[in-house]
Amino acid sequence: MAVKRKYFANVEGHEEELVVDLTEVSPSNYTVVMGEQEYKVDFEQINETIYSIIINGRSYAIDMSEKGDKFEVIVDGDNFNVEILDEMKKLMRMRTSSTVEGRQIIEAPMPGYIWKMLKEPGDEVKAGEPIMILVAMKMENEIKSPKDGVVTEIFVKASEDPNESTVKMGDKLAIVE
Amino acid sequence: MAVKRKYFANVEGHEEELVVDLTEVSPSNYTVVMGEQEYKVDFEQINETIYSIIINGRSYAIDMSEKGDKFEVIVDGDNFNVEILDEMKKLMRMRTSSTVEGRQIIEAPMPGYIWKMLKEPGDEVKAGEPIMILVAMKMENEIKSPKDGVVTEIFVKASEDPNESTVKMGDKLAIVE
Amino acid sequence: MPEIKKVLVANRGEIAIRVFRTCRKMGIKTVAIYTHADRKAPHVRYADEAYCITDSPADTSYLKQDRIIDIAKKTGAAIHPGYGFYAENAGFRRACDDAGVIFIGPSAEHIDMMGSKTGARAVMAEAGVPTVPGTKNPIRDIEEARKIAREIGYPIMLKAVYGGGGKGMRLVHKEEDFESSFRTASSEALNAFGNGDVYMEKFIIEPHHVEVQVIGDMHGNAIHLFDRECSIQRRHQKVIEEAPSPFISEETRQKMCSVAAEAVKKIGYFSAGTLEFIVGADQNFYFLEMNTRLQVEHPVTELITGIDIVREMIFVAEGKPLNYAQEDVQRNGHAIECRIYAEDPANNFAPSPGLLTVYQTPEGPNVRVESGAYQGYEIPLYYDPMIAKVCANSKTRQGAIENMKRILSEYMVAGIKTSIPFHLSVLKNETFLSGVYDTGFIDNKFDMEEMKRRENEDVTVPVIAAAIKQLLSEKISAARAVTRPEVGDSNWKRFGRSVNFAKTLG
Amino acid sequence: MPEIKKVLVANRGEIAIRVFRTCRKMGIKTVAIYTHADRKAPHVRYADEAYCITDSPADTSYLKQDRIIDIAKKTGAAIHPGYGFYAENAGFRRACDDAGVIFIGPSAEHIDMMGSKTGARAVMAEAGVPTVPGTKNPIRDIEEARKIAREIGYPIMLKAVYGGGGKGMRLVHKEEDFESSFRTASSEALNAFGNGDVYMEKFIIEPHHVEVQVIGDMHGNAIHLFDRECSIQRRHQKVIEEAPSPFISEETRQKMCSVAAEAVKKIGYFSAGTLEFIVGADQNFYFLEMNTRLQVEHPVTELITGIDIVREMIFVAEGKPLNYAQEDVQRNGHAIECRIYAEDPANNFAPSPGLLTVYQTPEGPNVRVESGAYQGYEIPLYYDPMIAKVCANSKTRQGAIENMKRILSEYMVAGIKTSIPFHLSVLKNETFLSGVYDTGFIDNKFDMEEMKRRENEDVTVPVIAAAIKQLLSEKISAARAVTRPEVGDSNWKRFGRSVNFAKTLG
Repeated sequence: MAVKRKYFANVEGHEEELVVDLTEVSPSNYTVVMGEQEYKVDFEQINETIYSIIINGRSYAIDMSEKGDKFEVIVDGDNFNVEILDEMKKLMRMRTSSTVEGRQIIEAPMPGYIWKMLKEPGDEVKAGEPIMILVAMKMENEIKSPKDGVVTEIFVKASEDPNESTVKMGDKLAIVE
Repeated sequence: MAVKRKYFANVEGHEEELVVDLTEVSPSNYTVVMGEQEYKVDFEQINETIYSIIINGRSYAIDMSEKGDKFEVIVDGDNFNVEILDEMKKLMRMRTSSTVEGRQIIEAPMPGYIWKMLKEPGDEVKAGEPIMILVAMKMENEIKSPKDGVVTEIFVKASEDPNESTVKMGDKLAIVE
Repeated sequence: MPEIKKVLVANRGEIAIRVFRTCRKMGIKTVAIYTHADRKAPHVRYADEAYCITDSPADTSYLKQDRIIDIAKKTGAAIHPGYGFYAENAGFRRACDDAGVIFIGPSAEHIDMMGSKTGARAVMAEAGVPTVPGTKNPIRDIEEARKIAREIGYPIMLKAVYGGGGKGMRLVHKEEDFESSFRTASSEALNAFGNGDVYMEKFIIEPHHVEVQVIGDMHGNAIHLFDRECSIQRRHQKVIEEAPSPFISEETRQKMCSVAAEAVKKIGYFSAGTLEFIVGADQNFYFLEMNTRLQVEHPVTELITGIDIVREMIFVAEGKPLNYAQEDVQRNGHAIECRIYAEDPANNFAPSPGLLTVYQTPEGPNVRVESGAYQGYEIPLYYDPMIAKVCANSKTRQGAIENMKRILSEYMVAGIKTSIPFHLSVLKNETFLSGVYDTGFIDNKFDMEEMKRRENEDVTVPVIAAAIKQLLSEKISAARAVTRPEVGDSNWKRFGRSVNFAKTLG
Repeated sequence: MPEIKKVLVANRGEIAIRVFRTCRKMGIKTVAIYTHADRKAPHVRYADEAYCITDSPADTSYLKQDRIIDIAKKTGAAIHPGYGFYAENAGFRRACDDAGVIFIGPSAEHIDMMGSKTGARAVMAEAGVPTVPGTKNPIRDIEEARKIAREIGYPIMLKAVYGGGGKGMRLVHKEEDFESSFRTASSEALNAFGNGDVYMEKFIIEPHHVEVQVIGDMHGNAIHLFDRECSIQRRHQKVIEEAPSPFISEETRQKMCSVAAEAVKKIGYFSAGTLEFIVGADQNFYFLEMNTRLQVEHPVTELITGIDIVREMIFVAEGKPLNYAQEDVQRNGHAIECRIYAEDPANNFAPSPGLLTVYQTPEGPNVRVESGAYQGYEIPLYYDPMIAKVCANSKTRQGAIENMKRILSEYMVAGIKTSIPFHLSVLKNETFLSGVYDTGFIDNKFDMEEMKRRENEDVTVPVIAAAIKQLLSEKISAARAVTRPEVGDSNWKRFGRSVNFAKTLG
């Protein structure tokens, strides 16, 4: 029995939401309808992040990482951030998306260690003002406030010893409200 | 608290059994006593089968695969089959090793497919006589009886269609008694 | 001829990728074909387009002439056959012509002409290329035969016309033995095959397999790209090749290469081809056969001449003249190729397909790797066991050998066995190092047992490694046992249960 | 000097491996040093011996002079410094001498001599090498200064002696502007730095960074190995280099290379070194500084000359004469190097360390990769972000560029970002393709936005890929849910529990 799904795709930098009708014909073979077009797709995973995808005869070796419903897809050197939602998730997203505006969670933009802390919880900050300094590969990177506001929480400690203040990419660093 | 073990090592092709006194000093650091010698060992796994091992300053990139208590170890292109037993297992091994002599299980020496069956259960065979033919990479390989006796069981089917008769390395093919 | 804007390679593995590399460099689009079994082969991803030519996983054959030509037609691609499969198949070439698809290779007539060994030798003899002296006619008159034998020069080989399997064959070293050898050979042949006819051929002592790379265009130009030594063979398959041959003299090289280029020009051959010669210990050379395709070992020639042979083949197929005149072709240094097979050299070279759990190809200077594999790839059972070719080059032969040793020492393959240990043994062999080795090398000069013998008999390192691994595995099992819900169960009960579980699986 | 039988490389990453490669080829044993953070770095496994030089993971520094020299002494190894760390450190060189350890590099005197830029220029000027004309003395007499300016030739640059940050600087294009420019510069300097002294220097229009590779021995021989163009720089760091320079004329090359070799001979310099020149649009060249070490970009020189520079350095350190006279050094073709950094070019080249989940280096012809990484390697935070150098060569510059595009297209790296997309953009840039680009290339001729722009705006392929991946992930979660023991639980309860679990972990 063929598995079918209807998805809604949003690509960062593209306004239009795309509707994707997906049918699994057999393991690794799919039919996709987008807009007026139908595509025959042969999809194989090669290793951790590389996929071999043949769409109507065109062969692509793409690099794809998944974070929840978001996918970073690299095709021929071009980078795309794609979000794939089903109807249910789309509805939930619409209901909640307007509430988190004021509170900004700052995440580590790269792995490194927190070398210096410039603000404390309670401090006022302007948009663009540095809150701490993250060092990666001998380079200092200012972690800036995304908005005017107050630093309400800081989740990390600074230290000149990298082992005491290492952060991974995406680690929560601070909250500005 | 340091973890300690006493092991008994047998290397294929070497008569002498070696006694290995192993102490884990810290994660990835060990002290090994064998014979009169003491070795300081730094042991790190690099990927699926490659290990970086530094013994008293000598650096080795070795390839090691584990099958139960048996290890295939490749050091600088040399292949060693090593069995590592603790006292308990050594005792059990001594008790059971003499009973299986007469019954020989034939395993697939390589992956491939069974192209032709030459014997049936009940057939008498001489040592060296082919029981079936396994094809791998276009080459035919005779699967021979290890001894004079009777084929008591055959676990595989032959077929000219590789998909119907594929075997993995180590798959049981037949029993000669 | 129209310009080639897309190329379909009617082949798989490393040679498909090798042709695609030149296309990608030239800005030519590429088309791969594949079987179900080869869906994850790297050539499928390397190409711009890829089409499956089988209907089910049960069919593993690439010999799908109609389908392949149909795909080429639909995609507007020219076809490069690689080697094997449809290379040297005149029927396929004709079918391409009929379908209006450009075939990147020689004409059907030339493929046919070289398809028969005796025909090829006749054509080449006519074009001035020396062939092994002798006569295919049965000996009738002993005096006459003795005279011909004298002209050919001893030793000569007497062979039964209808013979085979060594019967009715006699090696004759000097004239006084001729008559008696002839009589015994003839009588043996009569008894064995019911016919006593015997012919004679020059016997080549310590034969070397040396070949000359040639390429011609459709405008009557033809050049040689020097020679390759291919005498290291196992079961009549080449395993190590080098360019130039370390054995032949400069004079022999000059003669052999120019006679080859001249002959190719004379017969109007176009595209790449190879003339195989047998060369005796006395440096005399004789034409054996001509391969009307790109050879596996073409990279060593590319390394010493700097010429991309596939690129020239594409230009020639477009009807363009060659980019090089003979005087533009310069030799530069020395190159060696080792063919890496998925085989276990310690176990009589048994095939060793399987999953590549580790696959790191060598890097650094003076390396060329052409491989059809990657980490995580499962080498299929159904095709040639060659997974890669590794080439090393340097200014001198000795430098190339040193580089090759360094290069092979960096090649990390786990999950399967490869012929790398075999190559490392050859690279240490004194006869090989001397540069004077013939096609009997593996049988006469190479010690298979030597290869299996260990460099180092000391078992300290493997024992330490295995013991630590055992300790780590025990710790992991212990940790797993603790987190199991059935901690309360006795070990014996649990053991019994897992045995039952295993049985239901079996 | 005794023969070198073992080499310790006082360095890490790709350069340690590159030196080890030559040693392995020469049959010289190798010693690696490493920090706790670098235990799994590939150079540790490549060497025959490896020693940790740090006491704890908190210490990530390789600057452990005493320990390193001690290890070299105990193991009987000579020391090669690579580049960075102890390369160009005269104190380290002296400590080696004192400990009786052979240092594979120049003498302490020559390192010192070239350590100061002004000192180096004085020495080189003395040895007949042109330096940037001008005077470091403050201008006191305007008439006198005007005269000197006329000799130097316009445009000239006026600079505050105690200045910095662009203050007190004036570019003067013609003599009639000299006086007013001098007055404003001087007054600006006085206001900014409390001192109005100003000096002048020739202003080089469209400056090119071209360097000459040299090598000398202890017997008074010194040769050049031609030039390299290194004008593609980002934040004063080279990112792409080529040999030979496509910009300088044959006449300039001849002059620059021979003046460099002559000067090196004159000062008695031995081992490898590089003279950096600034070359104007008018092809006039001026010495800037000399690097007394092996450069990152030495492979392009090796590719066009066929000379292994590390091998020569080892011979020289053994006291042997160079293996080449100047006339033995031939240029052959063209080579380009791209430095691959763990950086995100689309995000202002922010460092991108992390785990290499996929790492496949390019293969095929005309490639040289020197890399210090492997699949499964976690690139440490503490060191230089360069993970590999990739070189391409060919007979022509255009061929080398085409090869490099093909090569970079095969480089598969996942888990981190790399500078590969940046290189691919440069390789398409018209100014780069013309071969006439100066050190202002990235600022003036290269469009960073262009690089971020996509080749293809069509989102069909990424959307299809992501949608199928989403479907597969859903199927996997569904399968997992079914096999869970808590199937009976409501989704809400389960959700609550996993949130609690996450909190206890935090």
